[in-house]
Order: sequence, then C-alpha cells, then structure tokens
Amino acid sequence: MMNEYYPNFAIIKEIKKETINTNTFVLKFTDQKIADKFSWKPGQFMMLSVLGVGESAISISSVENDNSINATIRNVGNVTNSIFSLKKGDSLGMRGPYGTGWPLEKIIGKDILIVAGGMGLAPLYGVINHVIRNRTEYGHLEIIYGARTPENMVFKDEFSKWKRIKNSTFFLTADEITRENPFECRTGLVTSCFPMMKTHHRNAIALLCGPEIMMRFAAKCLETIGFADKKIYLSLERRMKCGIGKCGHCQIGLKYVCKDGPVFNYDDIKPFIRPL
Amino acid sequence: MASYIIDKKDLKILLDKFLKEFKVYGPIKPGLDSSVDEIKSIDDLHLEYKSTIISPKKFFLPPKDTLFEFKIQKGNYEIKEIVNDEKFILFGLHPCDVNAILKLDEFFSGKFKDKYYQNRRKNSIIIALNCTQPGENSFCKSMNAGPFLYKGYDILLTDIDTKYLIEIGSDKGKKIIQGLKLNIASKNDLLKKEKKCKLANKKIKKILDPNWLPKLAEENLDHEIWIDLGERGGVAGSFPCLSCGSCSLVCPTCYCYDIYDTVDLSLKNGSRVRELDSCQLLEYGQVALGGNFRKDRKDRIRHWMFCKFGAAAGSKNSSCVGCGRCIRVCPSKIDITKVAKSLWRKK
Amino acid sequence: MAKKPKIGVFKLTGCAGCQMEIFRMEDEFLDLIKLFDISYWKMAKRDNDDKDLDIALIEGGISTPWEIEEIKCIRKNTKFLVAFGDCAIGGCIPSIRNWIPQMESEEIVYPDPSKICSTKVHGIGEYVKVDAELKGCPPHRKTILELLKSALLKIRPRLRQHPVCVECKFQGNACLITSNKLPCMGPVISGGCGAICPTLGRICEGCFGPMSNPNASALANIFRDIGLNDEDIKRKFRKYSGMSPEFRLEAGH
Amino acid sequence: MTEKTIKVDYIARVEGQGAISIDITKYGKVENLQFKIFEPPRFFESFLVGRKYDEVMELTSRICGICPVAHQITALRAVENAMGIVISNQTRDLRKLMAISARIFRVMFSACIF
Repeated sequence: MMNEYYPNFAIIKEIKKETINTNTFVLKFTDQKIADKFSWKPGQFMMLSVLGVGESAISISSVENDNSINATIRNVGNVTNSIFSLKKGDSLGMRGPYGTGWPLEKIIGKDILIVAGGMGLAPLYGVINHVIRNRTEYGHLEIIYGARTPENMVFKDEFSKWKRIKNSTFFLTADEITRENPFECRTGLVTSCFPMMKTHHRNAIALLCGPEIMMRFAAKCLETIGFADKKIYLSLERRMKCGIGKCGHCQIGLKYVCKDGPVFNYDDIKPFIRPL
Repeated sequence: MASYIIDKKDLKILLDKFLKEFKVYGPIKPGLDSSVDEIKSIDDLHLEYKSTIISPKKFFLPPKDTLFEFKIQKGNYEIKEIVNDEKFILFGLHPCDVNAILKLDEFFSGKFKDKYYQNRRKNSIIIALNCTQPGENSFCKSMNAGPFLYKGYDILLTDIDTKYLIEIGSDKGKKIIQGLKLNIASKNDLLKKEKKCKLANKKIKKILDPNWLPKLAEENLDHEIWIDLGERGGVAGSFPCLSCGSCSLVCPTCYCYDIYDTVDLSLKNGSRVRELDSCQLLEYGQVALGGNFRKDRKDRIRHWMFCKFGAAAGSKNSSCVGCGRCIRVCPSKIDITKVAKSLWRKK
Repeated sequence: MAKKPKIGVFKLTGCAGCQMEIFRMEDEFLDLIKLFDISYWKMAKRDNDDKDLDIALIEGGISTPWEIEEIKCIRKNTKFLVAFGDCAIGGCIPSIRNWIPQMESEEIVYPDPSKICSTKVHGIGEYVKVDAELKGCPPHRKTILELLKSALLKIRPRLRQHPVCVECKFQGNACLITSNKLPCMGPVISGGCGAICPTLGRICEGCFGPMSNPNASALANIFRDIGLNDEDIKRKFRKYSGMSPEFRLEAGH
Repeated sequence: MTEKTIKVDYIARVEGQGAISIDITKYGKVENLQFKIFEPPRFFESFLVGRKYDEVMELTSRICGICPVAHQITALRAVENAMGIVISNQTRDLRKLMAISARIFRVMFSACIF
C-alpha cells in the first residue's frame, strides 16, 4: 500500500525570476517512473516540502503535457523561504497532484472570462495555455489581470503573446503605478475593467483566482452584470496540511478545499465566503 | 453467530487469556473520570464506568504521531518508515465510542487512505460493553449510537445481573475466544438483554432528532446564537465560549490534526509529526502573512457545531455520536443539544 | 559551514530564572555551545561583546530609565530580538506593583526611598520592536530549543499558543473547573508547559501568559459562578500577565 | 598606599548585576571595599501585601531564579508561623531534603560557570 504522506523527490531544473519575491521553479521528479506516470490538470496543486521545515501547497503553473512541473512561488512563509534558498540542482519533496482543477471539459464552446489578481494568475496559467492550444474549442477569451503594481505581476514574458491571441481581449490593471509602466497597465481594481468587458454573460464562464477579498468583489460585480452563480468558478486558498482531505484545516462549509477544490463553483460556496 | 454466557467472577479467565497474547486496554477507574489505559490484571479493570475523559480514538489517532523519520545528507534525503505492528485489545468500550470508531474508519479510508490509522485499526480487537448506566449527558440514543450496540464489535459483552452475555461479531472475535469453555446463552439470557436495553434507553434524558440537524445548520449560518455563544453567553445558561478546544479534543469523532517537522540540533535527523489540532484555536485557520480564515470565535464554535451536526466537510463521518463528553468537559457549560434545541425553537 | 550565529543573553528586571533554564538543558547544552557563538552572557562568562548579535534573548522587564537606554542599544545591535520569558513580555510578577502607587511601595521596602530610581514595570515591547516571544515563567526548554533550532534553519520558530487545556487533554486529565469546581486559569493561558500543574491536581496559575485570542471575560464570569469574588478574580489575572492587553480589563485597569 | 586593586565588574553569582572593588595596601590590609548591587528593585515586600496566603510561596520563588527553593520554603515557614500551623516531621524532613538538593544544584552550577 502506498503511503500518501511520503513525499517523492524532485530536482530543481531551473529557476526563473518573476518578481522581486516570486520565482518560478521548474521541477522534475527524480524517479523517472513517477515522472512518466505524472499527469495533471490546470488548477491542481502539489504539496512541496523541505524536510525539516515543513510542507506547503503550491499550485501548478506549467504548460500542459510538459514533462516538468512549474511552481510559481512567492516567498512568504517558512517553507517558501526555504525553497527560495535552494539552488538549481537541489532536490525537494513533492507529492501530488491534488485537487480537482478547472472544469475545462465542461466549458468547451463557451466564452471564457479570466479574472486574476496577483499570484492568482499561477493556477490560471495552465488554463490560458490550454485555451491557446485548443483555440477552436473555446469562444472569446478575455483576461483581466490585476496586481498591486506592474512590478508585482507574474508571467510578464507572456503578456505580449497573450495580447496577440486570436479572438481575445487582455486587460492589465494595477492598484498604483509607481515607476515605469511597460505593459500599458490601467490603474484601478480588476472590477474597474468590467464596464469595458467584451464578454457577455449569456455564453460565458468566469474563472476567478486571487486574494479572497478580490474574488468576493469580482464575483459580486459579475453577479450584478448578470452572471449566474453557477457560471462563476473560483479557486480558493486555505490552510492545508495534508492535501488529501484528512487533516481538516481547509474545510469550507461542506467541502475540503484540498480534495473537493481548490476550484469551486461560486454557487456551492457562496454562503461561506465572508470577510476575513 | 452463537452467543455465550460467563459468570462475572469468571471474567478473570477471559481476561487472563487475552493478557497472554495481547496488550489490553480498558477503563481503569469507575465513574465519570475514567480513562482507557493499559490493563495488567483484572483488578485494574473497572467495567462499571460511565464515560472516559478522553475518547478511545487516541489508540488509532494518537495526540502525537510520527509519520516518518528522515535523514538529510548533503542535500539528499532518506526517509525511514515507522512500523507499528503491536496488536492490542480494547476491552469494555461503550457503544458510542465503537460507533465513533466506525465513523473514523469510513473517514480514513476512501480515495486517499490513511495508512497509520488503518494499520492501527487492523491490529486492534474491539471488545465492546453495552452501556447499562448511561450518564446524564448522554444522548447516544438520539444519534443512533447507543446505548446498545448492533455492529462494529468483535466481541460484545452485556451485563445481565450476575453474568455477562458474550456475543461474537467477527471472525477475529471468534478466534480469540477459541478454546475457552463457555456456556451457550439461553433464550432467557437473551430476553434479559432486551430488558436491560429497554431500561437503559429509559435512563437517557437528552433527546434530539438527528435528521434535522444538517438542515438546521444550513438555515442558521447567520443566526444570532453564534454571537451569543462566541461573545455574549447566555445560551441555555452557558457562558461565552473560551476557545479552549476541549470539546473537540475529547470528541470521539473529531479527527483534525496538524502536521509539522521536527529536527534535532544537528539539523540532519528529524521526523514529520502529526498532532491533534482543534478548530477552536486561532491558529487553526492561519496562513502565511497572518491571514486567518476563521478569526472570529463565533465562526469557530459555529464550525465545530456544524461539524458535529454532520453539516461540515466530514459529513456523517465526523458527526456526533452523543457520548456527552463535550458537555461535561466544557468549562462554559455549552451544551450542544441545548444549542440545537434553541436553534430549532428560534426558527 | 556558515558562520555560527552570535547570541547574547541579557538580564533586566527579572530573576535570572529564564537564563537558568538554558543551563538546565543538560542534554543539549554542550551541543549548543558548539553551534552558537555565545557572545554576551554576563551570568556565564567574563568577556562579553554585545556588538552585531544575531539573536538577543532579553530576560526581564523594564523598570528603570537606564534600562530603556540599554534595551534600545541592544535593539540597534541585534538582528533578532527575543522577549525571553514573561517579564520581558509584560513585566510578569514584578508588574503586580504597578497597581500600587510608586511612593507607597518604595516606602514599604526601603527606609530611604530617595536613593531609589524606579518606574512602573513594562515589557520590552513597550520600547522596542520584538521579533519573537518565548512565553513562560520560565519558558520551557523545549521552546527555547525550538527557537534556537529555527535560528539555525533560518526560519520563523513554530511557537504554538494553544491553551493549557489542549495539553491537559493530551495528558488525559479531568477538567478541574468542571469536575472539581476549582478556579483554573488553563482555558486562557498559553500552553507549552505540558500542563504540569493540572496533571498533579493543582490548578493552572497562569505562568505562561495569555494564549492567542483568550476569552478572559468569560473565564472571569465562570470564576464568579464558582464562587470567587471580584477581588479574587482581579488577583488571579494580575499575577503573571496583568499588564497584557488581553487581561487588562480583568486585572482591573 | 594601595598596592593592589581587585575589581569585578559583574559578579555572576548575583546574575551579573553586582560589582565589587577592593583596594588592598602593601601589608595586606583592606583599605577600601565597595560592593555595588545595581539590580533594579522589584518591591516584593510591597506587592505581597494584599495577596492571599497561598500565593506567597509561588510569588516569592520568583525572587531569584537560581535559588527559588530557599525563598519558597522560607515563605512557607513565614505563613505557617503567622497562622500557627505546626508541620509534621515528615514534611519538615522533605523540605530539608528539597532545600539541600537545591543548594547542591546551586553550588554545582556556580562551580560550572566560573
């Protein structure tokens, strides 16, 4: 019997700097058998661990069907801090993937509205790439990405590519622009982009990820525009310890974020999202 | 399977046989303050207990449990498995606790299996004892978990005055009493058990209808009673919640745990440990950068109540069995049955 | 191996019991000397250097003007400043006198109070930024070790602030409040001691200070229900951490 | 005439919060001795007024972290004397045992750090 709690080991193949405190780590399982068997869906997450320090849930931000796993991590806590002190070639513990991921099969043929804030773009990165690769299967793609400042944005290298996607709109917005503004960001919250939005709620699905306060406001605004609760999906963050729905920390209402989520239909969890 | 009968004074024979082969844990004190601990001889055993302080889940989900040990050498890791193969008998568990164990069994299986729990469970033999003297806080009858047991035991004892009725519930149970000369129970003995059951049922004063509990939770997310419980007090004579976590720690179906790493001073050897946690504590919902998803006391107590009502993520597997431990242990005198009743009344 | 972290141990208004707790880590003490560079520790060595410390363990509260200067100076020279024990966090037992007029207490103790220069006792947090708190009177050696280990690992220490009740339940104790009607401070007091007193049948006196988000007013009400009067309750909350914001109301501010 | 001066800036036995300086003449006579305690006052005597009798032992043991037992046992005796309580021989012996072992610890400790 496999023990779910044992981490497998992965090697850091590459480290890409995203922002001042965010890096993308390209990881690969050291065990080739596990690496070959590994498959994931956009929106799922991994449990990364540095033995002696602890374990942390990190969402996968790879391009689909890639042999390696990208993890975009912001340096905020003990585990992430320890991961940041690792160098290329170092190994760390990794188990997963866990969670359900975005309902990509369910939304074929629909327009897609992606609203992301800050680090929230990481779990959606796979979705955007999936839509680009299967462009004909989906309708209009609209990405609204907000961050505190333009410097705080992740995946900046991809922005020029995303701006050229066929049948799509791409908004960038920042709370404040202190220094230069290389991507022609607007200022304001993500919701300030909604009035200019091309997506009409009739045939669209909204995918939200970001700080919970942002998602709550965005979901509320989308509701007033006319989006049905069932058409809004969001990816939540909670304290996770086991990743497999046993330790109980990530409960939200009748669900575990780690097992039943982290992607939820807004309709299911609406009563449980409240002010921090 | 067949039922047997044993004289109370002959219980020693039974216990001595078990002691020869297994480690035996059982209630060690009479009354309410009992605890399930190791039994070395018949004198340690007190089957007239009402309830234990800590539930017997500690044998399957210990307060502190090492998941694995590791060694770090020049950036390479080595993981050492922890094997615990000790076989043991839990002697004299009450039906509520056995039912709670059944719930945990369900919880720790499923798509992701918890090897540690399942391993301990596999190595355990449960000898249950039907509860003829339910305590004043018990409401097991309402939660379909007692006072008499109908499933989940390997062997079931029932006190019928001068004798114990022995019922076998599994092959494991059959195997361990093989070789003992026991008398087959008569029809009269079985009738006596029925009578005892009825008597015990009558002794339970707290009654609740479990069927509407989940619905009650669903409808009362924003009820005032949660503010009363958290800050103001006065729910059926209770004080405000202290967030001490006692209720969830003594609960036989609470399963939440925390995982952390410890290392020795050389930073080379360490272990990953899980420790029983409580949703009543502030740190339970805390994430990096100080964010907390359950900051308010009222949110925490509400979550726990809902979990016990069967309206949280654990669903039926973490719902209440009516053992009454949380009522007894709460310094604030918060009574889950009274909370449920006032929710119902205030509708 | 990287440079050994430099440690300084300082004593202000306290009893040195917390420092003693370091000496009492008999099993690990020799390893600690090897792993750390003890740069300043008046109690243990003659040559002391308080410059460029990685960690400073401050024992004791602040009750004199020159201690204010001293703690500010230590803060300047230290990367990670630890309030080591209850005195440094909130004044602990010496802070009981904060409720007595200063002149009055001086006159009781000293025949000539004019030579005494003392103010009310406060924790060091009143004057400087504190990076971590080690609760306890004295802190348990396990938590001290945890802090030192996390310094080596360069992570934030895992210092839990659960109530004594949690540890009491781990030990399998019966609740002293509910079963014996004793005024135990456990439900609002931070654990870490392993619930030593309740395990021996004694009530928790509260030497580890308030837990995270305690409900002190509720416990005061419970005490009142048990039969304590307002003076008793004030005295209980005013013992180890009366100055803490969590207990301030119950301690009679 | 001062021939030799012994100066200790901080004495570890009083937790580093005391100093001593001795001037000695040629003939070995102590000419000048200064003993300074710069430990901040904590006014135990004043705040113990108004506390309950059973708290005294607990509070006084915090006078000194090196020798808590001495203060504790003394406080116990004071309370017992005040209330006229006569303790049994067994209790007295146990306390003696405790005091002696605490003293052994203290002496060992002082020997170690110097």
